[in-house]
Amino acid sequence: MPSKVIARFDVSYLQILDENGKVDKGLEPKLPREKLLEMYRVMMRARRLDERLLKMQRQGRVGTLPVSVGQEASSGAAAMAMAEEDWFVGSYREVAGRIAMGEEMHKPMLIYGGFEEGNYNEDIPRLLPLAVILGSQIPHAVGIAYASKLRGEKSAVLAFNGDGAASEGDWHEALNFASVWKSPSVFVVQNNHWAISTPLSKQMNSETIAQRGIAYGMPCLQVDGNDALAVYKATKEALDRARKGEGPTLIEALTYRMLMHTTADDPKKYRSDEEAEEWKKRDPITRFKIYLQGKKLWNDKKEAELEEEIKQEIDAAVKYYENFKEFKLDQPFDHQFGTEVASLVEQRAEYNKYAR
Amino acid sequence: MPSKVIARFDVSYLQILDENGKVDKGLEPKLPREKLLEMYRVMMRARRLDERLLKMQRQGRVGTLPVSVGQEASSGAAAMAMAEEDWFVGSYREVAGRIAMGEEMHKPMLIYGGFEEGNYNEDIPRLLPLAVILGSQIPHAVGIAYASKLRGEKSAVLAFNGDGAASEGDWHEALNFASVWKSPSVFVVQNNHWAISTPLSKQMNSETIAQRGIAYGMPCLQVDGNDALAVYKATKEALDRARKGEGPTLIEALTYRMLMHTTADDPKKYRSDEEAEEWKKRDPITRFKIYLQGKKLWNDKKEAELEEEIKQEIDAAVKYYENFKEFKLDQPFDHQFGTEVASLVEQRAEYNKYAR
Amino acid sequence: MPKLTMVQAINLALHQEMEKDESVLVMGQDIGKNGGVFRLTDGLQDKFGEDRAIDTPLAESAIIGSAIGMAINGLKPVAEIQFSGFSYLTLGQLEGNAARFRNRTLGKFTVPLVLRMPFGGGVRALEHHSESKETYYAHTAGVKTIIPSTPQTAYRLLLGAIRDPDPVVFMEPKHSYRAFKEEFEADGEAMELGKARIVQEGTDITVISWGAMLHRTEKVIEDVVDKHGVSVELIDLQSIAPMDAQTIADSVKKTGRAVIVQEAQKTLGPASEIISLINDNALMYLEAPVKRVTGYDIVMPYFARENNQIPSIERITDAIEETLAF
Amino acid sequence: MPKLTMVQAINLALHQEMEKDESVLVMGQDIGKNGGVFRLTDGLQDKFGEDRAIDTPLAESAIIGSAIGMAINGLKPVAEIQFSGFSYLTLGQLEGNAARFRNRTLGKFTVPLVLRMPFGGGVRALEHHSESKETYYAHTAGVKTIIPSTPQTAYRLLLGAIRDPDPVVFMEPKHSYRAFKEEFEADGEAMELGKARIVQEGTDITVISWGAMLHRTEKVIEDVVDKHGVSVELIDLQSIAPMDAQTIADSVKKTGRAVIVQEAQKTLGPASEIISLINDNALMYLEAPVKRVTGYDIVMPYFARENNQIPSIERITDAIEETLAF
Ligand SMILES: Cc1ncc(C[n+]2csc(CCOP(=O)(O)OP(=O)(O)O)c2C)c(N)n1
Ligand SMILES: Cc1ncc(C[n+]2csc(CCOP(=O)(O)OP(=O)(O)O)c2C)c(N)n1
Ligand SMILES: [Mg+2]
Ligand SMILES: [Mg+2]
Repeated sequence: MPSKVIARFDVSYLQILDENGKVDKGLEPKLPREKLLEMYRVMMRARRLDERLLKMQRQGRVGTLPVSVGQEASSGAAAMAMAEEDWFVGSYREVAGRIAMGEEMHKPMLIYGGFEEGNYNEDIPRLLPLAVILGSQIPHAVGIAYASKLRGEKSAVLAFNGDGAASEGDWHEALNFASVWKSPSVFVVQNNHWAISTPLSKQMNSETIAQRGIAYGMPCLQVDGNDALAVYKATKEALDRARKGEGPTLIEALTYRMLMHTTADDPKKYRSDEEAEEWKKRDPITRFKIYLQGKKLWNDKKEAELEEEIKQEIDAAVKYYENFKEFKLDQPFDHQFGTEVASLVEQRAEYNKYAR
Repeated sequence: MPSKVIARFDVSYLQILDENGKVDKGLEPKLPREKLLEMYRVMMRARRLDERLLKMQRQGRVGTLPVSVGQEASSGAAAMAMAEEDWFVGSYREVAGRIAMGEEMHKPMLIYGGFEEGNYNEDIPRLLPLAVILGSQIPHAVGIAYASKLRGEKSAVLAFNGDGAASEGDWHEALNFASVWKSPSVFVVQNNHWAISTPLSKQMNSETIAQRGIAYGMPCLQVDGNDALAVYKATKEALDRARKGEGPTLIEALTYRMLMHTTADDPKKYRSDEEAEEWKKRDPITRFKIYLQGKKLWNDKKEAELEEEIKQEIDAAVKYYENFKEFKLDQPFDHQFGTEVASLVEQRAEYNKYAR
Repeated sequence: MPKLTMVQAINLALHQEMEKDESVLVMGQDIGKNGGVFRLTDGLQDKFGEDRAIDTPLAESAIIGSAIGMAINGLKPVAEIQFSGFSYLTLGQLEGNAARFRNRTLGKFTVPLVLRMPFGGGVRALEHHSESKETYYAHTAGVKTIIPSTPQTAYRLLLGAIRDPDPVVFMEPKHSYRAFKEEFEADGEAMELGKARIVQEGTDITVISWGAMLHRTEKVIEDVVDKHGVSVELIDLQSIAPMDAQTIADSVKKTGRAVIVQEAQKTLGPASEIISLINDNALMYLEAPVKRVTGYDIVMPYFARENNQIPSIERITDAIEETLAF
Repeated sequence: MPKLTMVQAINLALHQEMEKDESVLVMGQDIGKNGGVFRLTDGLQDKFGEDRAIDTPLAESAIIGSAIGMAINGLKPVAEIQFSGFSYLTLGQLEGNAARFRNRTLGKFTVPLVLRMPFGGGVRALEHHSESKETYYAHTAGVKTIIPSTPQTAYRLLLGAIRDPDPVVFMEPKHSYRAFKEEFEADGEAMELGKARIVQEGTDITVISWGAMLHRTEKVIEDVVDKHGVSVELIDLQSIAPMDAQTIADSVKKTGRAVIVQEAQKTLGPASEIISLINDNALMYLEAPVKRVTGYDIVMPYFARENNQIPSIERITDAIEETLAF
């Protein structure tokens, strides 16, 4: 149908560190050595924590849980691009991002052990708890950003969701609100190619998720989500723009869910081992280690020291968790409402009569 | 941020008949004379029906209602592009589209008079009733199309919504489903620039609504919605492609709500008279009349005859409506379920005891 | 103080509270320039600007979803859903997040928001504009559900809702919006949430209602009292959840008879819980079964038949008389 | 016939009905290759293809919304919501459209669909995976709400639901999915919707429950019967809406005492309606207040404390004994 073109759009892709750890010097962000080392440390701590959580689940010491193995760069490096005053609004597959925020390792153990006590960090005021209802956290991010902006604070919100969650109505509604409100927010979609057993091809019929930004007139791009430098750089620039009042950004981070969806899931039912093997070559941690080694910032001795440090940290967390026995049984009644409700006073008494 | 472009998109605009009724010969669809006359007739019948409905409402003979004045081309010409076996899934501002489908004029009177009896047409099997929950009809369209496709029928669905409804989660979810399912469906967004008092600028922050199709990898374009030929041509091509198995299309029809949102609304509270005046110049009916006159298909005599014919048709509808007194009071119980439910048998008896 | 309608009373409460507390804002579809389709928010955008009287895009779930975020980050949003018939789109966020953040985070993140919405029939409106579904909200732990019946109580209860530290669903009986005016104290005093209000004391029968039905019931009671010389205790429930079990039980213990008048459908409407509370706390005082006058278990009919779905003067009268005569 | 679990029984019903009726299809998240997260739909995609066992994108409202369209256009979709905790996202479509199309169009467009979802606690799951919110659906006129308790009744009720000409919400107590196996008749016979099932007849007290709680209650009853030598009538409610008032009233008229055990929160849970129906139809036969053992009016706790929210053996026992002793 011949007619005139009235608008043109394009979507870019950013990769700085390729699969072999080779860096594009032109794009390389100039980061201080400590920041680079910290980035590696965050990713390693997340990886080892996930591995331990998996083991604990297999031993029946915690319940069903998801792990983030393979996605350490896409949430971890993104969180490292945040400023002190920014908010983190995650879903549930951002172990590295939460660790970068300072979350203690016993917190996820508590959550997956069935305790609400894992959901908050007294000293991390702007880290929201896990969001399980897919996509439902995205409007929260927009509202948080709105409030900061209204008060004239220079604070942005970094929000995460998966490729599957981007199909939810809430996601659409929220991105539109963010755009209309010129909300200081950055949306990172961790496209790990799977939503439980559902591959991208059944989730959507478009080349990228990034191009959804076009729908909202929102700057958007795709990054190699297993490339910590690209994730960092894209997120940093977007957060800076958000804080300057230039509005939101949509970042699609291409990554891969290397293991099962949750411990209740068996990927063998629906995907090939080869696909997962293929992605192992693109491991974000290996790649980053090669980069550090190339810069003479890393060696085997440091690696061994780090492993030992992490082991001790995790051991301590496990110990904390295992000692978490004296929990308050009627806690649900403490925090049901901020005011006293007569019927709940009565019900608490009955609860306590039977609780154990 | 330098990086490589991985995808490019553009959005086109189609206009065939300009605001002065001048036709672009290169784009002009070759339609038989009867079809052109019928198109005019449909738009005129819709316009006059709306005017009468408004009057009836002011006289208290029907309740609150919306009219479609100014949007006769964007739904009417679109519906005229349908094949016999296609489905029509509308919202509530498609008076012309419904008339094109063959809906009798007393039907809307019944609806706005408070009778469910206005919601169906025994002889129009694929015309869905009004949808009031904004955007909620769009997933229905996708499901209807799925069922037809599953049975191997060559049938497409034409669905409508407004610019405001495109902000709803259901709209996003449905368009994504349609794209993934390669659903034989065509989505026409009647962008009339207002959602009650909310202007486009507060509804979205993007140049077009059409570009939302990019988000779903769905062909999309913008048409002059007050140009019946452009609407017809774009819809026809999209429906043909849908029936051929080539998937869905998103069409944004640029138009204008010339009057109030509903009879309960006062546009003076939120928009300028000048804006509305400006749009009067782009009236879809005037423009089409000039086109017909230029083709020697229309003259004052025919116009007078048509007006008289329409008047009689509307008078008959009003008469039907005014005589609709003997309605069945307990109708709600007839069609609550398709099976007998004991509690409702009891409740119907009580209802009938008090009903009047 | 001049007499005010409920619309004016609510509007005044919003004006005063936004003036008093910078963290309060209003948001919703057409609530700004247009002042809301029922004009509840008239004048607020003029006075407090577009940023504190926000015309949102057309998406209910994101209205409450973003309000949750605002509330977490220090604001007290009062969000309007244009008609309660569209509020079911908010239940995912309301049940899943608004109601849970406090408990989920042991009080670290809280959600002090109000979700306002007009509900109920009797105004010749379109489909979906006349529902009474307070049960959805009242059955949602972590949320309070309030229905005012008069200008004065609407004013005080709304202040209470805004100042409450948790999410409150505030359902406004639109049939009472402009039905009458009332002498009025605009003293900024809030009413405690969770309490029923004894409209009139009595000893022979307890009648419980709320919202617009309360007024219809009041009329019936006048006639019944005239005709039978009985003493009727009339209770305005006001708080659908939490429900004021004490006031209900005390009254029924005194009267031994009760009638409940609700516009909502019968099955699992608030009357079911009231009857259950009477069963729990006052069964042995009952001299007759509790009667409920409710909507039938049918979809709300279009307005030509709507009046037959809403409890009528006749049905209420019969229920009271039958219960008295039992 | 070998013994089957509820999961196998439901799977079998789906297999048989899809075989028998071409217009039946299943759809939902991960229901195809993966066979559903609980494997309820295992093997259906292999047998009937991707077009009749549809792995949908991740969007609950569009799942039911598109299923409504399919149903209008001649199909009988059986849609799965992965956990009932995500089903509130469907209420807009369910209340606004599925429940209304028949009435709205005087029977011209109808919506024969089934919305299946696992619900309830007791399986150490994450937040939002353990809810019991059958009230939302039961309070929605135009929808039937069914909860099976055994493999055999799950099989027959699901067949009944699929063959029903209207929307049915089919809530599966996942705690009972694999808890036990049962000798089984797979004869393609459907069970009528809307009827409660008398599990065991008795004369001293009526106990009413449904879903997973029924089994816990059965255990208590064995002990109580042993200990007190009483005769207990146990009713499996099965149909939350419409509710079988007749069976409930008949039983209570006989026994004069009743206990209801429900996992859902107290306020406006199904027990409230049961008590109200007893009030309406059998109040004068009651020798004691009806007792309800329910979840408290709190958000479902994470699993470490979840067992205290779900009615326990002790609570049920006490309720029955107290009611007997009243
Ligand atoms: C609203 C909602 N629907 C369904 C689920 C069940 N569910 C949990 S995770 C998941 C897949 C999520 O996929 P994606 O968004 O890609 O995130 P990923 O797990 O890959 O990180 C599903 C369907 C849920 N948690 N919330
Ligand atoms: C889900 C929902 N929310 C709110 C409303 C109330 N409402 C009715 S029409 C309307 C504006 C619709 O604007 P648009 O989609 O642009 O259609 P138009 O009226 O311009 O044709 C609103 C907010 C509704 N009907 N449904
Ligand atoms: Mg994923
Ligand atoms: Mg519009």
